[in-house]
Amino acid sequence: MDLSYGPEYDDFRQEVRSFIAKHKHLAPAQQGVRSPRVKEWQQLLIQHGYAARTIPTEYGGYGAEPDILKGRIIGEEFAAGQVSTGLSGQGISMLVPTLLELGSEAQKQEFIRPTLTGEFVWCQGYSEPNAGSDLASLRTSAVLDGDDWVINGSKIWTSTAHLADWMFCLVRTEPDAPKHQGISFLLLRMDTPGIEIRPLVDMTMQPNFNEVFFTDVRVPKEQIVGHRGEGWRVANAVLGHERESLGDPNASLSRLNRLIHLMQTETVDGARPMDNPALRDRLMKFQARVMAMRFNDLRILSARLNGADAGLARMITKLQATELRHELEGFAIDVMGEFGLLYGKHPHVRDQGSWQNQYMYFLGLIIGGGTSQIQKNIISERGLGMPREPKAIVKAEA
Amino acid sequence: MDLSYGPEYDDFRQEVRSFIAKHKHLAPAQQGVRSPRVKEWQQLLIQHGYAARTIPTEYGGYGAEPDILKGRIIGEEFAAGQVSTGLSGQGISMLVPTLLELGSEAQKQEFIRPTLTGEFVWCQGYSEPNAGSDLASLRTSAVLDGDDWVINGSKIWTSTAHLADWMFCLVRTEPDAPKHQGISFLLLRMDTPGIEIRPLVDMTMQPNFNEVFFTDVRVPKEQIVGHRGEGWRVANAVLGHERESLGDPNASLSRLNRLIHLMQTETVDGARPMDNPALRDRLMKFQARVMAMRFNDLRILSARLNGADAGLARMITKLQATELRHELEGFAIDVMGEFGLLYGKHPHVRDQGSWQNQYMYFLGLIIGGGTSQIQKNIISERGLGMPREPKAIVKAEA
Amino acid sequence: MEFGLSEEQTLLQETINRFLDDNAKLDRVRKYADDAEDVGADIWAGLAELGVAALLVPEAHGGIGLKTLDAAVVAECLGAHVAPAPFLTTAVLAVTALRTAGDTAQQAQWLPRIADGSLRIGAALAEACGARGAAGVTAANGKLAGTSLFALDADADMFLVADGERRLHIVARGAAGLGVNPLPHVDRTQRMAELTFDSTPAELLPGSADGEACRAVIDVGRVVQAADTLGAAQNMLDQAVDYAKQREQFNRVIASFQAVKHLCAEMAAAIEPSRALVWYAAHALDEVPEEGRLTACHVKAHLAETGEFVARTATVVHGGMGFTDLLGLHYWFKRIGFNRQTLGGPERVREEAARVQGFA
Amino acid sequence: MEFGLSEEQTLLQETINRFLDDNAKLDRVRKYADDAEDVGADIWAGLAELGVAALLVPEAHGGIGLKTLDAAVVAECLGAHVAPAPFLTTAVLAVTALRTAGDTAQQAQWLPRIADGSLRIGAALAEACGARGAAGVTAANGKLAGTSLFALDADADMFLVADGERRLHIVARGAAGLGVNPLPHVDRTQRMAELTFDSTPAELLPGSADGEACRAVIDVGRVVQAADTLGAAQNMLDQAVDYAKQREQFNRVIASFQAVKHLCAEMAAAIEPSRALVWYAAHALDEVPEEGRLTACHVKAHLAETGEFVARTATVVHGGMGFTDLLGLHYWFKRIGFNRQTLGGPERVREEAARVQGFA
Repeated sequence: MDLSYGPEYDDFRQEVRSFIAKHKHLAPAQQGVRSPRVKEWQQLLIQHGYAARTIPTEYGGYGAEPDILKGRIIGEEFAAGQVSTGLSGQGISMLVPTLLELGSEAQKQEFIRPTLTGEFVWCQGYSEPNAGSDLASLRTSAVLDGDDWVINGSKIWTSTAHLADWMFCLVRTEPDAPKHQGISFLLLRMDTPGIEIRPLVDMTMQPNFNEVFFTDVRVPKEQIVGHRGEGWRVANAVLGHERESLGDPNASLSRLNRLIHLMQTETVDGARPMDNPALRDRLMKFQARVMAMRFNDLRILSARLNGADAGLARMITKLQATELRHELEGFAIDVMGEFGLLYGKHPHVRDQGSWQNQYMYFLGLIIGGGTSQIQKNIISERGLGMPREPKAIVKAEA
Repeated sequence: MDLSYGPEYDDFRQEVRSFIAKHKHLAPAQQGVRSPRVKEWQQLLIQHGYAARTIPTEYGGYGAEPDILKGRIIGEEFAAGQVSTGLSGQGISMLVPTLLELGSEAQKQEFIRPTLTGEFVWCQGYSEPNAGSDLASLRTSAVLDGDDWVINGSKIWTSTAHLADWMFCLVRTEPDAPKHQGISFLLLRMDTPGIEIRPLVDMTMQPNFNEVFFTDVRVPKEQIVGHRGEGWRVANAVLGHERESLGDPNASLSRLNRLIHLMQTETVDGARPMDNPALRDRLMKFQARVMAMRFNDLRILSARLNGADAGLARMITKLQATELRHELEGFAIDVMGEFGLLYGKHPHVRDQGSWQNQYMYFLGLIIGGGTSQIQKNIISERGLGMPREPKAIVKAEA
Repeated sequence: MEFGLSEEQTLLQETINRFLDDNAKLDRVRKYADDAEDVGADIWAGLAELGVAALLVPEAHGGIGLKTLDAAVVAECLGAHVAPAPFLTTAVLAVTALRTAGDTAQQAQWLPRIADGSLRIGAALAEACGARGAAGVTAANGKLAGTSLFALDADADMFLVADGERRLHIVARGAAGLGVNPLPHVDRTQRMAELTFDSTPAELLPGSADGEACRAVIDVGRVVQAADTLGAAQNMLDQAVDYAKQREQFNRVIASFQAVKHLCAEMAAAIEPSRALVWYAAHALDEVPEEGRLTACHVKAHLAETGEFVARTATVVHGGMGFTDLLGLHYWFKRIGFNRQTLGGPERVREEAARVQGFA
Repeated sequence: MEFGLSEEQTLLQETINRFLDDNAKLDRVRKYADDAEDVGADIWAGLAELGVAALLVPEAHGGIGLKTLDAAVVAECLGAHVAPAPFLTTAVLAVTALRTAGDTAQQAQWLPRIADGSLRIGAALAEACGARGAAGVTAANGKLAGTSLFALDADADMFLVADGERRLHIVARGAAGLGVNPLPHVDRTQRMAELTFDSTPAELLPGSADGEACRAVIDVGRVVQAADTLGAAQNMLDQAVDYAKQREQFNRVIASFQAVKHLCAEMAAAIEPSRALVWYAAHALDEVPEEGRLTACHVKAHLAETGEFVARTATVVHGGMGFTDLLGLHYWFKRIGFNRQTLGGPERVREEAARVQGFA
């Protein structure tokens, strides 16, 4: 057990700190993907290797060797300094790694650099209204007509569709192939005629997501990544990464600490919630769970550093972390009572209504990105080696 | 809403009370099925209609019309007076109703009266080591050879096998029929050659159950109830009754009250457990659950009085009541700390170790008589109308 | 012996449900929630016509003179429909306060107007269920001063207000020095406001001097609110089962997956005993007074827990569709959440339950 | 950066597990539990030969001088095998007490004998974790009086005893006025006794005067006991998964039913973060002292909850077979139950965790 990062990394951390101290004034306060200030900041970060760190220089990155600890140190220090880590989003986190692994040289040249600089903003088109947990049953079709794919169908849960220049998406191109083998991975411009975007309001009452409808949308045939029918494999090259990112234990810790603050400052009948032993007991249970998830995360990190797979410790993360956050946010509402119900703009609203917002949003995350039910299937089958359900005698598909 | 039983029943309750007051001194203190005192008491109860109340007089019963409230009043008053309600056991609770419904006249004549008087003690032979939740897959076979069934195989969970004169059991008589249609319901004497009984110790470390092994056990062919292959139907005529009896909410209430007493009398660091707000909060949760189950039970009673089916209220009883009891007993152990661990004979042991014993025993009941998993299948399918799992493509049976 | 609803109560239930099926469809509830149209007044007028406003008002004052269990029946219907209606406040809390603590003149003045649906009285009782920070109301010489946070029914014509001694007062909306500041919160089907008082004239309900009337009002409110949660929870389960029977994934309706079935079974198993507890608690308030307060506390806390479990689980069964606004499932989710926190959260009412029994 | 076990620790784990696989098979544990054969002494001798008794003893006193995390590794192996062994008491609690509070002579006298496996010291600390009724020990002039309930390791040669001021004493089993009354309890793999003192000569550990040493001993004990629970829970999950893969019902192995799979997944999901917490809490006691007490409390409470959940769920997965004595699954169930209550139950240690942070 050694929780220090070692002298080389201590030096690196100092470098990061100096950079932040020196340039903090240039950092954008808000995330808006189109703001020039955000783009300039992103350029500066890439220059210094704090963004696009491991992307080859030929595609616009910094070209460093992958180093998990350095990546983590950057994350830690920027978080500590409350400074933006530059552009994020599905283009950078998902498409770029996908292209690096499976894109053609032309695609890499064309798409990676403008994605890194924020010139191309992307959205992801995977889920469909009837293809959620069973993503591979997606029905949006693309038919080759001359030099174009012609797309019809719809996508849902496309979070940044209304802001995006481009979409990377999965479409069914081989209707007669087995369902996982009939899918292709296409890139398309969001201003292509025939695309309609409708905001999708969720229970938080915010349009965090969109639906996207395709009517005879024509896309040049070379805008496919990988071969026809290989889309499932292409998409899965980076799917796992998304699932893990849902369970950041440091975010849970900072929420817990905020809750502790609330319990020490609010009063009910003249006493602080912290003075209520039943609430205190619940708080302590949460603190132990948050701790356990933090150390579980260190265990995963450690495994990655050793090039090993953390196995079950990794597989249970999404399930446990989203449920923990949902319950923790709900507990805070209990602590505040009616104050916890307030939502919207009003001086009485605590913490901008974030407890209610996150209580609901994390229920969404329990469901999204592989529901807890699907997670438990994965844990039991891949983690514990239990058999898949026997193939059912299914009715013929409608 | 009317929780009174009405004047007719108030009178009846008075009668029962007078009987108890007058005869209490004759009641046996212990349950031993072979004790003459128990048998005499049983006779007295039958005479006055407090046992075998609705069994026709021609078979040795009291011959009253079925009256649910009177039955309940008898139960309530005998419990309040802490007086034995006479013989119980699977012969009286399961076999007698079965014979009345589906036995031949000869079988009724032969078996009911001696069962009611305690001359015949019965055990039940349904479950097998490989047929638990999937009872219909039982393998113990009976082959007709001349005038006898010849039985081979084994049974498990036969609670009174070591005390019983007779067993009623399910055996496979039609090996080629579909599994539910290949079973017959036989009656056999426990002293028949070829029967071996082995006590089955459970986690409470008591031999509450037995295993029974059959090697070429010969049973006269007329000792079948119903026809060949009808055994599943015969057995299910009374199975439902057993499941409901596992969830007596009044027993939970009396355990809860005992626990309250403990919380007010034990001390830890000079304070009573009741003075610990975290424990008190847990107690209050249990109290609400016990209340809810008691009123749920009244709702079921009320439906039965109206000849209606209480539906979901009835179906959830076994699941909820056994889990509640298990958790309640476990909570009492938490309240007592190390005192709660003590088990066996010692002056320090609280309540004869019943908290540990029931904590484990009710875990057994969660599993037995239809595990919680099977209960949830039943609730969702029969109660909520959700479809059965699609038939699986199964491998050929070994 | 009859544990359950009478024929009249079943009929009442059917009548109210039929009315709400027609008049409080989700699209109308949405309009109310979005402040697009005041369907609330319309629904309340219709309910009043059916006698809902008059339910607990004595016949002598133009009411029907029914009991808490009847009110629970109505609340269950309202919760099932997430219907906006000042039933809890006007028809239950205010009527109970006037019946218990109002003098003859006050009863004669207000009860008939409540019964005919022309008077809405909100309820500012939050401080009697746990006063936050410096909030609280003091009364002297017929005037109120201070603040009451979280008054229920921001749109009422008058307010029932508990002061720091748990005495009850009636304040007209137009009274001098009264501020009514609506509070934005998650459940848009029930409106809440902060009330501020500055030498605000108020009429004391004289029978409330010892605080017991206030407690009795809260008891009834907790039971009726628990019934509202029960209705909402049952409806969420029904929606989840229906959705699961239609939704297909992996070439099967998801209702055929054991994981989904078991979630639904667990919801049913939580709801059924809760229903019996709601019925009994309502019955006890009128007929078994020695158990009334205890069961009122328990039903409030227990339904808060049942409700939270069902709200979450039914949403999960719906998958992504439960998270969106498309089906509007969140209206039920939020109603249950609202009922959990108002009139005393679960830890608080459990502690009160312990206190009632001398355990704390 | 390395969060996890070192190569040496993995090797230690393998060595202990191999030894226990051979020497603490369930049939031998049963003999111990049934008082049929003293396999306990035999197992402990073997473990001592492997250095387990000497693990935390400083090298200067003939020990190996390892740390809490190494002890946690061993405890996990012992829990996994439900092995009877006075590891927690002798090798952890007594050694920690002597190291922390013993003077040089005491250390020299006892530590080498612990290290070579020839001395077993039980631990009477229950009153320092919650004194029941009138139980408790007073010390004056080198003599103890009173009662200590629930001493761990009834078979020890000496006892570490906390008095009412949390000072620590060593009492020889043969000491005048000492009564050792074995207490029958559920977990037959760990023996417990009531100790009575009547002017019983005892040797004070001089460094324990301010009670802090006693607290430090309990901290280590809680962490090591949590590791024992972790091992037992992991083993129950392993047994459940193996059993489910073999057991057939409805023509399928039950491991293919979603309900059974999800129960197993939930157990794994509870165990994995618990393991990380055990490792960290053990590490923190030695290396992050400012967090040591807090994480010791949390790991004790959290593993109590994880353990209870897994013990119950793994039994349910086994169906009736889990309830019988045939597979002996209940030995693990009861070991987890024992660990939950001794050295402080979950509510108590959570309250201590709050107190450490100034929250209570």
